[in-house]
Amino acid sequence: MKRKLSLLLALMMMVTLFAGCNKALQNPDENMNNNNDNKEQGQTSDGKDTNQYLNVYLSAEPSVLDVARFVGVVDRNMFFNVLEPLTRIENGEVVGAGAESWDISDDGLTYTFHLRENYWTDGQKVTAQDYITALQRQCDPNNAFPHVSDYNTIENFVAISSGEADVSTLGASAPDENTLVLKLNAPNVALLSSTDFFPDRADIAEKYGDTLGTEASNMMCCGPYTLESWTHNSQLVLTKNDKYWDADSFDIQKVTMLIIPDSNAQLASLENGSLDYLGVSTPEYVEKFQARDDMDEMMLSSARTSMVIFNCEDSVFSNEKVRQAFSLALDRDALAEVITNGTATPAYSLVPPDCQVGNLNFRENVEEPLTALAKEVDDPKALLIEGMQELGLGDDPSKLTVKFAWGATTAQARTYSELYQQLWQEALGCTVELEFNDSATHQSNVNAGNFQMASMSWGANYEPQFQLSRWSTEAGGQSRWKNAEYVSLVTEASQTSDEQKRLELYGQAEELLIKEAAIAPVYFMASRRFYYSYVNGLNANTFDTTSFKGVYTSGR
Amino acid sequence: MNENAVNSIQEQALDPKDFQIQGADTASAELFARKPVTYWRDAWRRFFENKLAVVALCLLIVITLCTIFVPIFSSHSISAHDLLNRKQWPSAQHWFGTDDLGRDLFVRVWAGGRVSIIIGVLGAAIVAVVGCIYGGIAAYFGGKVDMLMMRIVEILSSVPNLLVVIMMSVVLESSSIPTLLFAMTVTGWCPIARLVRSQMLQISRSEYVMAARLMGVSPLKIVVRHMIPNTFSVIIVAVTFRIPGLIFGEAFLSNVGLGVQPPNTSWGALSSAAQSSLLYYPYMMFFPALLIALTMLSFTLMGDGLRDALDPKLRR
Amino acid sequence: MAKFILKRILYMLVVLFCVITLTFFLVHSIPGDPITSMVQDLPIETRDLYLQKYGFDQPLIVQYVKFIQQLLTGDLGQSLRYPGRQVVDIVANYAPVSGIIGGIALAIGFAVGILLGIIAALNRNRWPDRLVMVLALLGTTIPTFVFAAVLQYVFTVTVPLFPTTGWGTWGHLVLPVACMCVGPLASYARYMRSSVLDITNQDFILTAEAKGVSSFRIVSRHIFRNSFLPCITMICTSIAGIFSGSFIIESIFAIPGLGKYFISAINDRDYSVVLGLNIIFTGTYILSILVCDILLAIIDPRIRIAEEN
Amino acid sequence: MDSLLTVKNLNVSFNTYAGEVKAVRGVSFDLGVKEALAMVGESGCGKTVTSKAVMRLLSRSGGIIKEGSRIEFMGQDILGLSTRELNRIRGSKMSMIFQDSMTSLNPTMTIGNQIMENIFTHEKTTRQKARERAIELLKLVEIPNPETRLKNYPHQLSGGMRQRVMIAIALALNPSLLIADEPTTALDVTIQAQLMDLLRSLKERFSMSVILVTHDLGVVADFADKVQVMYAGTIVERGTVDEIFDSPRHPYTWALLSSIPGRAQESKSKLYSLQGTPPDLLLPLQQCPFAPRCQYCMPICKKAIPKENFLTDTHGVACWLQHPMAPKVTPPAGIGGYDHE
Repeated sequence: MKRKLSLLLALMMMVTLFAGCNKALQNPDENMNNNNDNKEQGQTSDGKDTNQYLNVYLSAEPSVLDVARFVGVVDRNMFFNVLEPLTRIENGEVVGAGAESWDISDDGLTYTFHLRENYWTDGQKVTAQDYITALQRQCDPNNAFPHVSDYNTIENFVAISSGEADVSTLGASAPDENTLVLKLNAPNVALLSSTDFFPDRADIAEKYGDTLGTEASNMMCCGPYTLESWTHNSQLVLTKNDKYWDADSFDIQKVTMLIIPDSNAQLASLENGSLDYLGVSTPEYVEKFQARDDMDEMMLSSARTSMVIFNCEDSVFSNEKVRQAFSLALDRDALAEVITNGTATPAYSLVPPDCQVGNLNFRENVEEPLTALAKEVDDPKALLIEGMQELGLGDDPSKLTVKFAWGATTAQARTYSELYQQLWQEALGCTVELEFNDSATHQSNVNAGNFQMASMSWGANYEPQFQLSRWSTEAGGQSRWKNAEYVSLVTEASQTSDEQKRLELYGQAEELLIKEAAIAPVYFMASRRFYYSYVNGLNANTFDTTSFKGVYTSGR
Repeated sequence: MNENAVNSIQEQALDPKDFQIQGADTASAELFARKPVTYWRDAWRRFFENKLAVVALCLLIVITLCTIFVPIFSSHSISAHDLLNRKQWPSAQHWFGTDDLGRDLFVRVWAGGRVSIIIGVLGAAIVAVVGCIYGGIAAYFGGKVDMLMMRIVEILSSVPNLLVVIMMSVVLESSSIPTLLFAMTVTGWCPIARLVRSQMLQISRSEYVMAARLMGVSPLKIVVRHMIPNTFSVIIVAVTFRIPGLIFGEAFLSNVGLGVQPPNTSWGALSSAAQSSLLYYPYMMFFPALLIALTMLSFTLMGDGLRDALDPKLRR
Repeated sequence: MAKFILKRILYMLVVLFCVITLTFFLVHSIPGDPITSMVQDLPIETRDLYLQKYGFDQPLIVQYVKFIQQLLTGDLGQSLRYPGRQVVDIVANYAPVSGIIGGIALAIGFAVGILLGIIAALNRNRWPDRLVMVLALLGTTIPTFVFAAVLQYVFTVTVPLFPTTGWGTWGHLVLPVACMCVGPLASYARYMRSSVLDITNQDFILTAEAKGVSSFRIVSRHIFRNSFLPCITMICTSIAGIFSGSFIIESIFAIPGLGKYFISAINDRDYSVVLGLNIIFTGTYILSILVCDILLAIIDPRIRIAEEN
Repeated sequence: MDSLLTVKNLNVSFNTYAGEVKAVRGVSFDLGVKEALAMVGESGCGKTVTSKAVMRLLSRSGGIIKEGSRIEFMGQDILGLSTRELNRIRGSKMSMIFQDSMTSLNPTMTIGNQIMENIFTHEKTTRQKARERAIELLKLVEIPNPETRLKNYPHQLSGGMRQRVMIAIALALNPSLLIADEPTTALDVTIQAQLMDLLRSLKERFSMSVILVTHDLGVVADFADKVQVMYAGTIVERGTVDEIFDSPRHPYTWALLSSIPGRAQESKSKLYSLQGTPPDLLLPLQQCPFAPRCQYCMPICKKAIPKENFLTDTHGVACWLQHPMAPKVTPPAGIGGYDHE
């Protein structure tokens, strides 16, 4: 009897296992094996392929595709594919998208947008009220929208979000279906270039409630693409939205976005063609792909500055000279070469070269403050000793021990931090201890101020306003560097519409920040993108938000 | 007396003197070809008989000596980096090649060995001792006590290890070797406790354990003297298996910020650092992994040798 | 037997409750909170708003009571890192994926491991024994990510047989399963070998030989039955490990499994997901222990008889 | 009487760390049909190894049957057989029971299955027939209510009953030779007597020849036809049970007989116990192995190995006392004239 029992048990287990396999393999949405793109491939008259599709790399799983609760940069970039914001940035300039045109009042407080005729995928027209619904849901206190600060210039937006004011007092109104009027509480010249206004459907939000934007079927799209399927932590598939007003300037019919966390796996996918293009940094692979004739290369700046921030309330780093010594002691060329294998450019200032002030390029017109400081000071060690004497810590750097906190714990993070440690110890003769925490612990330590030196990186927006304002909060930003002059410079700049004047104000603010060494910029991050030569029209400037406009494949 | 018997004796020339009865000389009866041997000396000799186990022991001693002396005498230091010859293949100057920062891997591998061996060996020992005693007591008492102790083991082994480790790194602040060992073994002994308990359950019913209990021998003594030697093979296999687990565990911990702090390193940390450039610079991964394999091999062979030597049943 | 099972289920619930409480206080006491790990430059007011919404600003005990009440209604709550996703749905989507890879890998590893263990033990100190021991050694000391990286490069780039990453077809299954079955294979081979060696020294094997029983039958009927028992205790703990998946394999092959999800949930301080998944893992772990005890009682008469009287 | 089993010049040795232990050194004997041979001697004298050698069961414990040994059973050269042919004989033509019944039965198999396994190995029968045969066997070995016992497991039975099951297993196919390796040692005296009576009746009933290996002469006296006294791997004295009990010639046999309690009552003397311990089997044999412990030891005994000298065609003694030049020695009081029913 027992033998029959165990045989039956084994059989049953096998059947359930097999059934389980089938069900899980054909995941609920649809069978998404990547090779369904191999429909026959021909060429149209102007050399473009008839079957236009792309397989691209997505850095992480989007958290939630709901404008009122989205969290990270991945979600924001996805919105540009599936929704139609009021304005987009194309070839480095602000252009009309959802809004055909707009006019700003003289005092710069009222913006009136004239909407373009565009439709949601269910055929409903995109109206001004849709854009107002989005703003209303974003400042709704029980959505706890993480990016409230980006919209703080809109009248009563912050007050409503903290529950002090009623939603009706929001400075956004729709006189008629096609015009939207925004009122600001203070002039903000960088409003259109650094803030995104997406539309949202109140009825859809009502229907799906909390699960809005968590599945491909739980959302409504009106952008160039619609989200066809979403296998969490694996891949998203976008298909072209023919109802989109600018549909004919988009050639790509279908985009499959693969989420691949492991670097070796990403490079292997590019090498065997399952990815069409990818940012590559490992030197060996760079040589390998450069040697291939069916691949081309383009440099992409990430508009992100990697830096070391000092805690100005700390006993040692409250002294300016000590901070300057530590900032000047870093060999930025070595760090850029080792950490990013040469893709990054050493940074002697905060604002990356991509930033614009109106139509003026910031970096071209403002000299990097640190190079100036470096000329004045020839021996950082002497400067450090001076600072130590001012603090009454004696004059022997070897007795000084400081702690450098790093925000990652991977093996590579340890190797890079050891390089910083070596550079400081050799140049200044002091002892540097390293502390590793996972990013969550690191962030909370830095925000709470229990650190001496910490590695950090800040992304820039179109205008320097966003980066510079990190240190103009009353707490003095993460460096706790309270400088009234800096705060007034940054605030005044954000309100001067004249580009040249604004540029000079930003320049003076940056010089103050770098000279007093609240931070020590290290390098501007960049990446080297390799793409198969059959892919054309890939966009190179960082701030562009034009989705896959103008991209097409020929000769795949 | 039939004929064939007589003449067969006749052949040898015998003289009558040979036929005086002298009686049994009990002295020579005591002569033994084999000296009486105590259990431990016999086990010790039997262990050294097993050639493989001896080779393994020597290998282990060589490795340990290298980890102690190579970093001291080597010309390269474990932290001096030179950015000129980064990622060099093993060469006359750098026997094990250099890593991302141009540091000599030969020195770093042996320096890292110190941490890994201490953690691998000490960790496995702690886990084994605690696991055996805990499992033994649970099996010895049985009934309610056993049920309770097993439930505790289940609770401890269900709490996610990563959480415990991050907790350790925060609470203990320091990240020296003892804290590392504590973090890894705080719940590491549970699987061995379960294994030993189920194995000892049968033994606790045997006659000699009952006899010992009748004689009033203390439970701990019974567990250590009687039950553990008899489950030796299971324990040895389980312990030698823990060693690579612990060595890689340390690498995982250093990924969470608790492990060994730079510039010091360990085999686990070296192999995980080498992971990203594995396909292009396999030598970075090869030597630490090789040494972990050799350490594990020698412990396994020594374990087998010990088991055969100490297992009373196999005594010839 | 029924009383035995009922008592064990009661104990299971008690253990589950203790684990939940322990993990709750553990997760909430490590530094950092869900929101700071997500948004870099969070102004203080928004952070407080966020904590208020999810009730993290209240004392821990109040949060704990609320959590337990919520739990009793069977609601494991929502993820904080991925707002709107119910933990129950997360498990429903990802557990089968990890379960399949883990299950097949364990099955292969177990079956082949047991076979190799027997072969090695029967040819003690001859070349099969040496070979199996070397294989077992390699299996345990070479880290999984080495196997995964090499297999991935060889079988998806130089010889494009299988898709490099992703999930959905049988092809996606082959390489991850190959990497994951190396571990169990090595440990079961060694473990079975030592267990078979113990049994072959027993006297009843001699009786069987004296009965003229063929050597194949001695191995299958006498040696296997008795040496298989200790392996059952081992298999149940590995069964529990299947669903928690392997973080390394799932990241390298970009597989939407529970392993990666759990580790990133801890890093993101996504409390509800961590607690929810931990309850599922603990539940399966304890259940598998119960199943293995019952299985052991069925197969090993000595324990069954002892349990009955 | 044509001999059922003939063993010629059997040498068995074990390779151990200390060298080659020669457990059996040139033993030759033969066994007729329905004849009971008892092999007697202290533990370590090679009697068990000899019995296992006949069944070729030594491979597992590392015993090596040396060149030149010959074992013939029912006309077949046992040592020449392939394992497959050997397995056809083992369990059917000849079978064996062991000393410790506790560990000699598979703990996870029911008694019924272990008996039926023997039947199925040698005969093609239906499960039902085999089951009936098993019940019949259990009745044969006098185990109460066999039907329920069939489903029991070994650990549920007492020592005596387990030994009976062993016998049932051995007799499943009416073997013509049964080797019993110290069957009664692990049992208490009362059970011992019952078991020997059972063995005797089964021997008669199935006209089976039996090799009884024991160190207890009391058991031998009532059961065996022929007795072989072994010491340090050789046969020092052999003969019919009357010759050995009535007119033993070898000092070692005298020592064994005088340590039987039953006999000492007449002479009221303290029980005789032989001093010293058996020799180490590592040493090559250059002298009479018993010499160091023999009261009647002579210089010749230390110089040369005594040849076996046959007093009658069944009574052989390997001792220099038989030599004409040796002085006449009478056995100690009470030896010889031991009457047995």
